[in-house]
Amino acid sequence: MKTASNTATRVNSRGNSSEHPSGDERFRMLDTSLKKLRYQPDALIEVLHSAQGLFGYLNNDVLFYVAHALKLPPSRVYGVATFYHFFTLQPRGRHSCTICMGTACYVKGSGEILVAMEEKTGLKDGVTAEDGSLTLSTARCLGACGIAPAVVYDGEVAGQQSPEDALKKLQSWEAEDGQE
Amino acid sequence: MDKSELQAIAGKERGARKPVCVSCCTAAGCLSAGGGDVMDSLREELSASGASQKVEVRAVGCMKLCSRGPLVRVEDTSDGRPVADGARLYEKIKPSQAPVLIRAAGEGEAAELPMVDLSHPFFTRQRPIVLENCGVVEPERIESYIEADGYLALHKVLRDMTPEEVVKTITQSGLRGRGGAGFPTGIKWSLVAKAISEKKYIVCNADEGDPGAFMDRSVLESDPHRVLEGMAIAAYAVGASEGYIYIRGEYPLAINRLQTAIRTARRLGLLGSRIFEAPFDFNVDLRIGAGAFVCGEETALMASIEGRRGNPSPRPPYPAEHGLWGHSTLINNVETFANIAPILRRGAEWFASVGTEKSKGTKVFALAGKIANTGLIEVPMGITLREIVEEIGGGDPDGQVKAVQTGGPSGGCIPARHLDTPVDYESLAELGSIMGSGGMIVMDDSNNMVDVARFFMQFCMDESCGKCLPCRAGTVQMHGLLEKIRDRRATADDLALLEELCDVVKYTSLCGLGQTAPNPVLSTLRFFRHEYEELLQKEVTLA
Amino acid sequence: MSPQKKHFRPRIATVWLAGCSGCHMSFLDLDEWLFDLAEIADVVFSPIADVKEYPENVDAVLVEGAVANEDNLELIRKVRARTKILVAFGDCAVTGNVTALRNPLGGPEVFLERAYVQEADTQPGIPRDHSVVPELLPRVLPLHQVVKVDAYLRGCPPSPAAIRDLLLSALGGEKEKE
Amino acid sequence: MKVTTLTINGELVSASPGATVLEAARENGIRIPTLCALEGLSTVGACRLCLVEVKGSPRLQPACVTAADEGMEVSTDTDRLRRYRSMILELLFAERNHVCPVCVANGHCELQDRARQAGMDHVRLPYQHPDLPVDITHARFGVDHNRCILCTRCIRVCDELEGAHTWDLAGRGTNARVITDLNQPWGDAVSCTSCGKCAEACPTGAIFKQGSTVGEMEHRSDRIRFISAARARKEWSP
Repeated sequence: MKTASNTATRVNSRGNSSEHPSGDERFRMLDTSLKKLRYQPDALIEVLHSAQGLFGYLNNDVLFYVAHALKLPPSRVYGVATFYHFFTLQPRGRHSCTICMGTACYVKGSGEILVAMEEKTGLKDGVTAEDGSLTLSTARCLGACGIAPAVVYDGEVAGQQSPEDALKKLQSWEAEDGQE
Repeated sequence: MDKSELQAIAGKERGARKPVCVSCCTAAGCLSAGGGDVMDSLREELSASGASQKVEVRAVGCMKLCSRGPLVRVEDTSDGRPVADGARLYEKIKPSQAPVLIRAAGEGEAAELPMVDLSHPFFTRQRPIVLENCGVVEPERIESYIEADGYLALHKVLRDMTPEEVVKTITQSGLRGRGGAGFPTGIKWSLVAKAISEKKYIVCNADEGDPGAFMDRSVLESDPHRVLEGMAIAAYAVGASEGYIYIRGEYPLAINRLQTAIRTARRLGLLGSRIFEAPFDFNVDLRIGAGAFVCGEETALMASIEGRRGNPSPRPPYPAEHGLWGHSTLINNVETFANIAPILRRGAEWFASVGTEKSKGTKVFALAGKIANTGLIEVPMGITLREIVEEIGGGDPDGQVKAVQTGGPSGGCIPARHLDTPVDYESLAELGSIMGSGGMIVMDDSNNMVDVARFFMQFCMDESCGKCLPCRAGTVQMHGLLEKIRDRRATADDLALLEELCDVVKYTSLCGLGQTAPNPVLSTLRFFRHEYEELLQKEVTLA
Repeated sequence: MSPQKKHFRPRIATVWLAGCSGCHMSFLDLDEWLFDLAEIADVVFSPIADVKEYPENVDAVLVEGAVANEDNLELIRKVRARTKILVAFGDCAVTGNVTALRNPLGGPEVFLERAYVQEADTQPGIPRDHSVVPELLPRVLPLHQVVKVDAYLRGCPPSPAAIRDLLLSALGGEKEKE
Repeated sequence: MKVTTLTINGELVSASPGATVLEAARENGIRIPTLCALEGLSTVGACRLCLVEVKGSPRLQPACVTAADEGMEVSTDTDRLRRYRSMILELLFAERNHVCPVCVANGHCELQDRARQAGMDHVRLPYQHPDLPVDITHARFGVDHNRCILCTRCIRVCDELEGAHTWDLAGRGTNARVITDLNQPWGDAVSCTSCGKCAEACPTGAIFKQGSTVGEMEHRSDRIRFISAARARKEWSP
């Protein structure tokens, strides 16, 4: 934790566009976003969007970096990052299964899909498996109500899903990963 | 940019049209059913077939009957035929069917593919104003919007009207906010117009958060310029020069299309400085939400635009006095802004002639749930729920319609026996529901109302920001009691406690989320109390 | 127990569930007033009296402690069925208090494991004979989550004066009804 | 500017110009219960205990943020308000693990005081019993999340008076927690100046001085008002 703070401070003291001591290129790309947003503290959410796009998730190192760059207190950056569902402070799994819990999907049985997946994987909504294989999550509404219930597997929307469909998909991922 | 240039763009666009137009829906509903591949195949097939002199393929927005997507419409206007005569709507199209479609289109024949009956009430009972361009114009091409009279209203306003006249027109039209509460739009505008503020802002609330609602998304994906034009007119009317569209991060396609729309409008001088050579500047920026339902509440939304946690603040002060960064701010939702250009183009009287005494115009609904025709509909205010559910929606294919839910987690369940209620703000409120932003979910016998109430309560509990105690802790307790009732562990005392909590949370919460969170419970208790009572136990059962 | 006299003589009881007995200590701190109490009422059941079975027709009972195990549960239900006025006596009975501190930490197995296995000096092993160690409930509950409670006496422990005042008003109320 | 005249509980009272309903009531010796409000800090209207009825307004208004307007008719102590306040307190007690007999602030706790004043003798709602941590990594202070009511006084005092902004709120809804810096142990929070204002401002035993045992933590929240007046108005009156 303290190292994170120190690295970020050092970066800042040498100017915003310098390289991050970790040598991670992505910080340079984050600098580009920061510059585009003119280091405005108001743009915190936009910056976090870019950071998550680059790093996949927001770890403390990144959050400190953002706080220093925008001259914001770290606690405020953390507070904002944890307020919004879209931001994640943990790395995501190799595969993702997002079950739509919009009303249209729920009345057509998406709740049962979630229960089946939770029982099978032992994961809860929003949790990533310890081995990093899968992130199970729910969405408030994908707007795909016409094909309810909808499930997003690795970014692909599938309609008219049943618990069996979801479990089958899970098996196919396990088989895939087993081969690798 | 002046009017002649605008007309020149429209003329050029019209001149380039081909006699036969194949339109493929590229809104999210059809894309998630494979519409993107259909679009690509149609384009490839067209260039391979050599029919491009006669046939064109257009990537349009939502064609409304989402449950039958991907949808492709073919309109044949060769030999001067009116569009309506030669229109065919094909459903559930696969990429492999592109050759058949293109060949048939070229030969002016119907393809032997499943077709939707365009004379079905689903289409004929609709009254498109907001959705007039939806499924018609190409959302990624500003020229297509201009061809459909786009930006004419903005021109008229800037050249021929004073800001006061614009506000007056909107007031006279009787338009009320389409975000849910139905506050008169003209009054809201006049408050901001009158406010003394160094700077003013226009905010478009596109944080469509109700689960089961996709009206705003469809409008933004299908006709984004309409919203920009409405915002620009509003900016002129109230004296603002900057605007923000706060849009859900879950809508990447709508974000993308808005970005394109802003870029192209700026390039043509329809946004920026001295628009239409008038002393009027207006710029729009996007702010991407990050997944918080409460940000639909206007004070929370502003906090989020300012880069803070989306916590609501007590009102007053209202945004009209003390909005973004302390400046006077006008906030309307997508559908409200989408109504502005047609009102100014066609007049307040024309708009006021549609709808009822107190609810003018139309309302867009996302019709979903246990119903045959799922999709996007726009209907005149005053239409009955029965007409929507049974005629437009085609009823419940599997069971008996039991209730219609409107207003999402802030709304209520209206039982089947009240289906003859007209759809207007007051009538829905009398039944303990609200118009809401436009989600309409049909439920049947297989849906237990206690569980429906629990579902919405879970939503409110997950989305509570945590700032005020009654909402933060009250939703948790109400959810627990609903679970207890559903699981047959509750007694009559628990039900009484639930009702007391509903009262407390409704009247003591800080913002609309908490104040309306008990609504799904109260409305199901009002109409389906027996479903609760059937589950109650005489003795205390420990978990 | 003396047979019922002609004039009304209230039958009172005190019960000790999951608590530290501090509330009973406070009760005993009423000292000589206890003689006065004996003048006006019969104490028909109490941890300080050797009565095995909770009797029928009790007018008022002070229940100390929360409901933490099956024995507590069985007893409190019996107490409720046989008593007119049930008083939640002290913070454990009213809120769960210190006895409920286990609730946030998980189910009973966690504590049994800790107490009888990890911390055991000799012969580690969880006693499964519930006649020896009663089966723990999943959560410790305040009385009113289990049975109807008529009056609440807060305090850890409630002061002797508060106990006396409550008893007098409860007994007075019953007397008036006669 | 002249004084404002309004009616509170049927009595005509006068209030300083610009006063809120809460200030107007206090100036006239009328008690309105509060938890999140603290003199010297900004107001947030979050705890909802100070809701009052204002004639002509369909909604209840939080006295702490509502301006006392000329001619206003306010009721602060109706049956309905008492019922709501009692339930709000029950909700607070059921939300986390408030075990008064073993709390450092026992006897000096605003939550406990409000409950006693409201005559709340038991909590009808099931206790949630969340599993929450206690952080005693700071050399002089500790924070026990079991006792936190999320009033955000610590956050405001740290930001507005000390200027360090060590505290903020993380998460949301029932999962919201006060945090220091990046939700790290308080002792590791580099922004903290160890000034102790948060401990003085805390209404319960959530933030406490290390070494205090049951009932020993007395908050001096009047110091917050003192510092605020000194900073803003150069007035050093106790």
